[in-house]
Amino acid sequence: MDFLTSYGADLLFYLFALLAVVGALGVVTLRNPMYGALSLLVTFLAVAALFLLRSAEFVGIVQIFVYAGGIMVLFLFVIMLVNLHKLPQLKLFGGQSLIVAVLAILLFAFFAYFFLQAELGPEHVRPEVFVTARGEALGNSQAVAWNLYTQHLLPFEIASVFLLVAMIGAVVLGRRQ
Amino acid sequence: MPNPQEFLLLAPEILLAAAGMLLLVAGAIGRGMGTRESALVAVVSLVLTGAVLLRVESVLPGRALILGGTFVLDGFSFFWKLLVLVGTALTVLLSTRFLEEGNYRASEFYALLLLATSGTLFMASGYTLLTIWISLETMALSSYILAGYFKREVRSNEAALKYFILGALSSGILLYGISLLYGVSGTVQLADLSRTLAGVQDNPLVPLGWLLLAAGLFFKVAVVPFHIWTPDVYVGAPTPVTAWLAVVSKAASFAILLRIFYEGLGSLRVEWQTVVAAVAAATMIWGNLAALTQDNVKRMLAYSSIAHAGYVLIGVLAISEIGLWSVLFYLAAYTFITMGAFGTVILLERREYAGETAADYAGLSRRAPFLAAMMLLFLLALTGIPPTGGFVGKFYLFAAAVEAGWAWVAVVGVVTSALSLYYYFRIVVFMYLKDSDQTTPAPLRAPALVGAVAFCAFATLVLGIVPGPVIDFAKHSLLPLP
Amino acid sequence: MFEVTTTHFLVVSFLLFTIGLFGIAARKNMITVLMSIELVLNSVNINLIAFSYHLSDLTGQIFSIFTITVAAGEAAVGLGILIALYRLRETTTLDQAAELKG
Amino acid sequence: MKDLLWIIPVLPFLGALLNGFLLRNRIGKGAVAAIACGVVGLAAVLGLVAIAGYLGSPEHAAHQGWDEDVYLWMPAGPLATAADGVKDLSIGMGFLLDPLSAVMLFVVTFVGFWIHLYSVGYMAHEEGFQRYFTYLNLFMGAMLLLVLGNNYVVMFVGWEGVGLCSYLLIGFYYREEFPPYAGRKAFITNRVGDFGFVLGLFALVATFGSLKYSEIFPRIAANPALLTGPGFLGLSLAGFIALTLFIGAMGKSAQIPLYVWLPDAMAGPTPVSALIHAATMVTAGVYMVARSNVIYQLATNISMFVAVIGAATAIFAATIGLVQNDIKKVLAYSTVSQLGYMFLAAGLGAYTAAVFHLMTHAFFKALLFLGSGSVIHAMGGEQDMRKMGGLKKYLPATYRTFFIGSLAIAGIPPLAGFFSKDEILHAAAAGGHWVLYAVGLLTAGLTAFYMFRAVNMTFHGEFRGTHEQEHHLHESPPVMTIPLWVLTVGAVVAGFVGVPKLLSFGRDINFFHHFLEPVILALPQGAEAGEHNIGVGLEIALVVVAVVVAALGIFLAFRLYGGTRGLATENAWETRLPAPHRVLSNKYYVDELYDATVIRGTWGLGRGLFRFDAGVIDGLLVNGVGRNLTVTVSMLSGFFDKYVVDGLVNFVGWISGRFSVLFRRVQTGYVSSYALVLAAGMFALVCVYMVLQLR
Amino acid sequence: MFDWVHNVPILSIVCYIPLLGALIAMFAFRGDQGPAIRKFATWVAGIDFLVSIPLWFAFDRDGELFQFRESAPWIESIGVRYEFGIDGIALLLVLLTTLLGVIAFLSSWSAIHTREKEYYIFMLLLQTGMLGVFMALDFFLFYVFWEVMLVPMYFLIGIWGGARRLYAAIKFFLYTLVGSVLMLLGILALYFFNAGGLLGWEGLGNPASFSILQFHEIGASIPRDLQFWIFLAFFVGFAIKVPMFPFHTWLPDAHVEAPTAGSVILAGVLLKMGTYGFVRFSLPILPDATRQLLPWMAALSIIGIIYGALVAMAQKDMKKLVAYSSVSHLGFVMLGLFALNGPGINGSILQMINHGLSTGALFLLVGIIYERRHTRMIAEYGGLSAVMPLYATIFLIITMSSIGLPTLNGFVGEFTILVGAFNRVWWWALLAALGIVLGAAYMLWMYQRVFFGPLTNPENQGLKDLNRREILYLAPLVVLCFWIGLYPRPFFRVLDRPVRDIVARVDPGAATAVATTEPDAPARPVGAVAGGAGE
Repeated sequence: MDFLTSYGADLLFYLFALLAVVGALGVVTLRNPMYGALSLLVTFLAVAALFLLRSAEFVGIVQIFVYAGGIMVLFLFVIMLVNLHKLPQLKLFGGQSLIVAVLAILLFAFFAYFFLQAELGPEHVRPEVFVTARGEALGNSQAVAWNLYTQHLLPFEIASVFLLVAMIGAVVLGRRQ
Repeated sequence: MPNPQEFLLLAPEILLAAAGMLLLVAGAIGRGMGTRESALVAVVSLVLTGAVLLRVESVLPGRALILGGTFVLDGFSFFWKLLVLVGTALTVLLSTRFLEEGNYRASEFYALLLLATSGTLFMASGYTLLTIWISLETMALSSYILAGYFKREVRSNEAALKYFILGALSSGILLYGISLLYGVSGTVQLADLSRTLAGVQDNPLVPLGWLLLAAGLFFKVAVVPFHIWTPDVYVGAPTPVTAWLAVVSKAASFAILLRIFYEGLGSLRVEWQTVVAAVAAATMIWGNLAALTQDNVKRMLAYSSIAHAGYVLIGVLAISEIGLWSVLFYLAAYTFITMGAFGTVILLERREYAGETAADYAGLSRRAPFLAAMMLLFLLALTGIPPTGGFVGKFYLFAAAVEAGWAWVAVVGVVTSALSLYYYFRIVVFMYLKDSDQTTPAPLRAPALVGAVAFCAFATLVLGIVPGPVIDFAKHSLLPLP
Repeated sequence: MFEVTTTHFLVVSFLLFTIGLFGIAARKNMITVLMSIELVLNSVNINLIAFSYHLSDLTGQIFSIFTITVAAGEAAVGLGILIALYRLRETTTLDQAAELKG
Repeated sequence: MKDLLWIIPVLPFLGALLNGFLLRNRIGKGAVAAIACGVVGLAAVLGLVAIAGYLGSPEHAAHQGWDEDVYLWMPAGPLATAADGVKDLSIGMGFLLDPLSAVMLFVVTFVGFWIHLYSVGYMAHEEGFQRYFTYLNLFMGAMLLLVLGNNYVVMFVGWEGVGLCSYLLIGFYYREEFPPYAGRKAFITNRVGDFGFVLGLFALVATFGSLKYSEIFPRIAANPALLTGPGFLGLSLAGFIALTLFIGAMGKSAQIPLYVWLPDAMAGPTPVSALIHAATMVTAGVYMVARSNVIYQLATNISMFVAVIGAATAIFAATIGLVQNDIKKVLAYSTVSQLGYMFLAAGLGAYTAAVFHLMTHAFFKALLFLGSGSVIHAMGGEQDMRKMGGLKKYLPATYRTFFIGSLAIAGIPPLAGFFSKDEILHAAAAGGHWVLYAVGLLTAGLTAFYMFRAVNMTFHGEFRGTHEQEHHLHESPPVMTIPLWVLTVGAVVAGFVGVPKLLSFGRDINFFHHFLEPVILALPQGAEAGEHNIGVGLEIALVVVAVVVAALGIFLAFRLYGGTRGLATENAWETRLPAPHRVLSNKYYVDELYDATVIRGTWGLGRGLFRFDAGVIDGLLVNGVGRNLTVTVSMLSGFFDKYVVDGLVNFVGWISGRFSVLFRRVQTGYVSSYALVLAAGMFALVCVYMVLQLR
Repeated sequence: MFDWVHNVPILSIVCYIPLLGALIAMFAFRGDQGPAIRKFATWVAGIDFLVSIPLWFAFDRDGELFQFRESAPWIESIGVRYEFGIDGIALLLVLLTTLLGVIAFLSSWSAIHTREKEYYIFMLLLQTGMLGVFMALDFFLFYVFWEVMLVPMYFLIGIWGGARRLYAAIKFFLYTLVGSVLMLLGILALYFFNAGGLLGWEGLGNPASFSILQFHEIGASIPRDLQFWIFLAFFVGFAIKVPMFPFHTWLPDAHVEAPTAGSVILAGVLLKMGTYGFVRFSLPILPDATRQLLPWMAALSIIGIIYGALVAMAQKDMKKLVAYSSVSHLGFVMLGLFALNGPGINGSILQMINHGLSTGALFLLVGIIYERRHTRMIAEYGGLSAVMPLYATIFLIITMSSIGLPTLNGFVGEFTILVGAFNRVWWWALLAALGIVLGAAYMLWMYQRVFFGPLTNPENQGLKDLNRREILYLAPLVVLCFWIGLYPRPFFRVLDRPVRDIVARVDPGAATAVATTEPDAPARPVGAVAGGAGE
């Protein structure tokens, strides 16, 4: 119990991290994209949980909504659309996948080594930042909103252009003529 | 707390984006707009943007950070924006006849083109990694779509697909680098970034961060080994789009590359110099050698554009005034040269590779002497032979390298550029030294297109003979070296 | 040791990153590839969030929102391309689309 | 007249210009002949006038020459010289008339004129009449430049000019195969000589920064130390210069080993042989040595070398002359032998003797050649003496003149040959060089023998030719016989200008000797042992011996070839003494030797190469040593070009091509492999960099 | 009478008249108007020649080194200026260029029948390029002209050349381009050393400039090692152009494949650019490096002399033979230059002119016979003297001039060169003189086989002798050969001052006019005197 109270958050982290990784592995290993999509969903949710652990409530929710809600549905639609009846005889991995795997492992080892090398100093010294908007503690959403619309208004505008482009693109490419 | 009026200074970008949407809407209602009309609208809006841009520049000369330090107005961005606008305008002129040939809807095409261009405008002025990245994504996304715009053509679709997957991956890499840099510096604003990074000692995240960032940027400017996508995409995409990618997209990417390297990573320059040097050398060698045995002109030009990115990196490498403005000048010259070259390709090419092989240029000097002459000029410029802008540009790049003590890179540069003569002149051989047969296509009848090519030729020549003004302009629009 | 620090997050995120990389480079089915791309972007988000927590700085969170946006947009376009590909070739396997080379 | 010297050499050039360009194919033979002979005659007259004027001039009294620079020719800028530091090298185009060049001038113009005249008759029926006289005038001009030039470069101009003309004239009958080849052989052999000659000039320039006689010789005479310093090739400077100059002379004057061209040169028209290859050009070498006497006096060892070469050549050629059946070949070898005589004299320091013999030889040898020409003319081109005989009654004038000429060359007193030859022998004896003396004496005897062998075989006995030849036999026209007579007179009287003390009964009337004295600059310490006296008795004995030997030669000739015995003896030779006869008639197998060495030399070098190249193969067979070797080498180097230099370049090209293909192979077209490349690239970037940082 | 020359930008006029002509021809004529363009172009060249004549008279022999100066800012930002000006050396070369230009055009009338418009346009452009090279006093400008001129030459070889023209053209272009780009680096090094320094070499801090005269001034103050590298860079560029052994292999191909006029220009002028580069840049700007590398340069030159002669000897194709003889002759020129003394340099510059005249004439003559018989194989001919006496005569004169017969131009050049060489290191002259002997051998061999012997080949019996036009363009060359041979003084007069200047820069020891030893002292060993750079 004691352990739980003191290490509860950490345990949760390990749990969700595990889930996320397992889900990811599922994505890249499962033959049927349908199952792949579902395990991707798992990853998304786990990641969202990780966000919550790092006091990013708003982003976590957005993650769930946008990904689990939007993107996932999109994927599923497409998977329905393209009939995958001849999946079984499709080749799963390319001939080079072994090389890729080795490379990926090396890469991971390499980076992990340096991550462990790096000392990042004290963490989380001013938690209040995440909930403070206009000087008063209102909550994470407000804080994010305030910061977004003051500090990063321009990127926000540009993002709108980006989304417009995406929309046009989807239409132009998806439309059959 | 940014002042809303500052948004007025975004007039050019907004105008362009608005024009894009206008085209979209106009194309949607009724039976839409014809190619000519949309092209007209596009060109007009580009010209207007240019005008507004000049106005803004005159209102706010010098250097100004606005909108909470996310956006910078200075000579540097001004130069790039002008270049980008000119390039896009030329692309529009290049594309009209082409779209008619393939009969694809023009309005969305131009809408996307304009939106992408507005993205490049934002890139040129973005001053936080966030701004830069999102606008970069805007440009990238639209170029994926443009590359795949001829979706009934297998090549076009394949190009889009490759470009998209690899582009997304690269932007992931770039983003990862940004995240690491953010982690160590706690900021995404270039000036602060440079300042804080100067303070950080031996934290491995820093090199990891900027290396990944660099990798992402290298992908955009297509240098070895991140050039891998270029040949296929350039060949597959509709040629006007190829031209746009090779010129405008590349130019904008170089803009942010310079911006980030000089301002964001200014304090790390000794570190990144070596990397850039190696990459530059590798690129020059790889690009030229690979082009050596190409038979498809488009593909050859693709490789040559890779090689030229390598040459430009020489200028990036030399931390000096001359290095910087030589980059600007070179890309200016390169814009016209490449546009002209691709314009000629467009004039000759037909469906399914027809008119794209060197053999299709046989006897061009007889069938269309002036077109051949202009192509000759472009090829000379690409090789770097006076009196063309290409020569002057290369001259200054090598000068910069020699001055900054990167003589070995310069040697690689001169030798490879001498080598490049071989494959550029394969086309000349066909144009002038061989006779045509019946199958060789006659050039399109397209006044606008020919006009654009002629203009490019003229500009190439002028830049070679009186480079003075442009050089001075480039000098005045240098970003402050930290 | 069990004490979870930012480093842990970094490691996890990079694990996801490499897995995504593997998926992109190794899988032949374009749908899977698209999903792997999503993985990569997610890994970046983890980083950002972890760092923003570490530095008590909101920028990371903001950035991650933009990342999600971009992810969405790219997914849309990517799937569009996928559909176009399918229309042309009746398949979603990438090996089919290897006409341009050399 | 002093400042008009330049007119003399220019006149013949003028004639050449008229005949060769301005009036080519526009005028008849008469006019051509008139122009050609006119200019030469005029030159001769002017020459005499000039000489007369000079003899009367104060310069002559002051033992100097008429030395006149016409214009500055090559002002070639600053040069660091050994003698007086940095000075501007300036070479003038100028002329000098002093006793030596006066003699040469007289000989050249006089003999030249009469030979021109003779040619008018001789060439009357040849085609290319105008071309012939163009060349001939050209030659006269060059020869006059050679003898009148006031510095070595002008001399060299003439030197090369006469070479060119002999090339052209030997190859005059260019329609046939042999003459052009002989011409080229002559020219290139001469080039080899000139190669030495110019080196000598360079050494002089490097020392004095000038090549003008009047600037060099007096200074050397005043201060021999200038040239006694170390030179090159282990010789003293003087030695080097003397040697190189003499190499030039070897080529020009056909001395061993460069004499091979002269016999072949007989392929040209006979008057040409008379003018160029007997009277004038071939003596240029002698003139040059005499001109450079100061240097040779300093280089005693080289002088001795010259003498030895001269003697060797003399005897060598004489022996070959014994068995020649071609009348012109006989004369050719006799010329070589006589030239050897002159060099013998020059080498012994008896420069006056050398020049004296040069002059007399010019007369009688020209005479003999013209006579043989007249014979050939009559015989319709036949040159083989075995087919002649008994021409006495058909060609009386030719016979007489030829006979006198033979006496002259044999050295029978009081003809010209006697005096000059005697002086040379005397010089040898006086110098105490008895071996050389003996050689000279023997040569004299042989000379007498083969000359009268020729006389007998040609003119005595009965005619051995074909019938229509006999039918056509006729004495030559006056235009040819008159020159013969004139030269005969010369051959008879020329000797009296140089009567030695001995024979002038004490009175010193050796006009020639005194005339040339000023040219032979005496050195302060008298480096050259000049004419130290030997006893009068001995002197007389030597003279007598010489005459006796000559007479003996003549006697033997009559004994063996007199009357109708000519051919019989000839065949007897071959049957009885086959070995020596073969050796001699094959000219000691020298040409064969050259070829043999060549074949063997080239065999190893690249027999395989020749197979490709018919051109080269015939080049091989028809050309001399130098060419064969060089052709081989050149073939080799051609291959070097093709396969090494270019090969390297092409290899580079090939390599880049390979790489190109390699790089393109990376572009598989599979997007996943591209992704792999990206990942790998990123990994490489990071990896390499970090590793570099960590170390 | 010629004062007006000083009041007009005469050099620019001379330089750009052909360019103007090219533009006019490009736009004013149709492709099928062969004869018209022919005449027009020839007129342009003729006018250019006439305009260039006054230079000779207006040039002040005792005036300043470079005359007819034109100077205008071009690219201020890096100190590039538009600078024209000529000294005696350039004067001669310019005149040679304009003269050969006219002759080349005349000779093309009968040689070129396809695509005449392009042909004459390229020829005119080439003319402008070459003139610019000789006139430029700004290194940047020089380089521009240097490379511009490659392009038309490429086409002249590539379009109107012989069977292997494509190969020859690209080979020519690639070789020269590689050379010139390396030279470019050398230029840059000079530029930065003059201004701010580079690669750790402390600069002089002068205002940035590409002025050649400026570089001449700073020549002495360049550190030895830097000089060495710059010299190498220049060397590659110039040596390929000359061409020196072993960079010469492009020459025979280019020559054999090029049309007659092309060969004339190539041999007459283009090759001189290499030697001109050496004499104008390498020697005065890099004296230390020059002296340091002297033996190597001499060795290459001598190898070139003998090697060229030997290879020429093996040729069966007249044109190829002449081409290799060029290698040999240019070897003489280089040897003379690197004798670093008055006669040497004077001689080699004069020899440049001579080679231009006589080799140009040789190519013309070969071209004439080629037009008549369409073969250049020596074996095909023989006995031509009978049918073409005048041709034979002129050929003989030119042959003699090319093998250096006195009273003809070749002799004056070779003699002075050898004098200079002998003075530097005596056996240089020894070896080089061998080249003369060989020269006589192969030229006469060719002459004999072409003109002498029986007239066997029936095809040769109907050959026509020279026609009026051919005489017209051969005559000036022959006259000049004799002029230079007999009275070269005016040429030496023009060269005197610049050559003294160069000698003074590169080898002061050989230029000081004071006697180093009192007259008539015992002689020092000659042959290695003057600067002692010989060993």
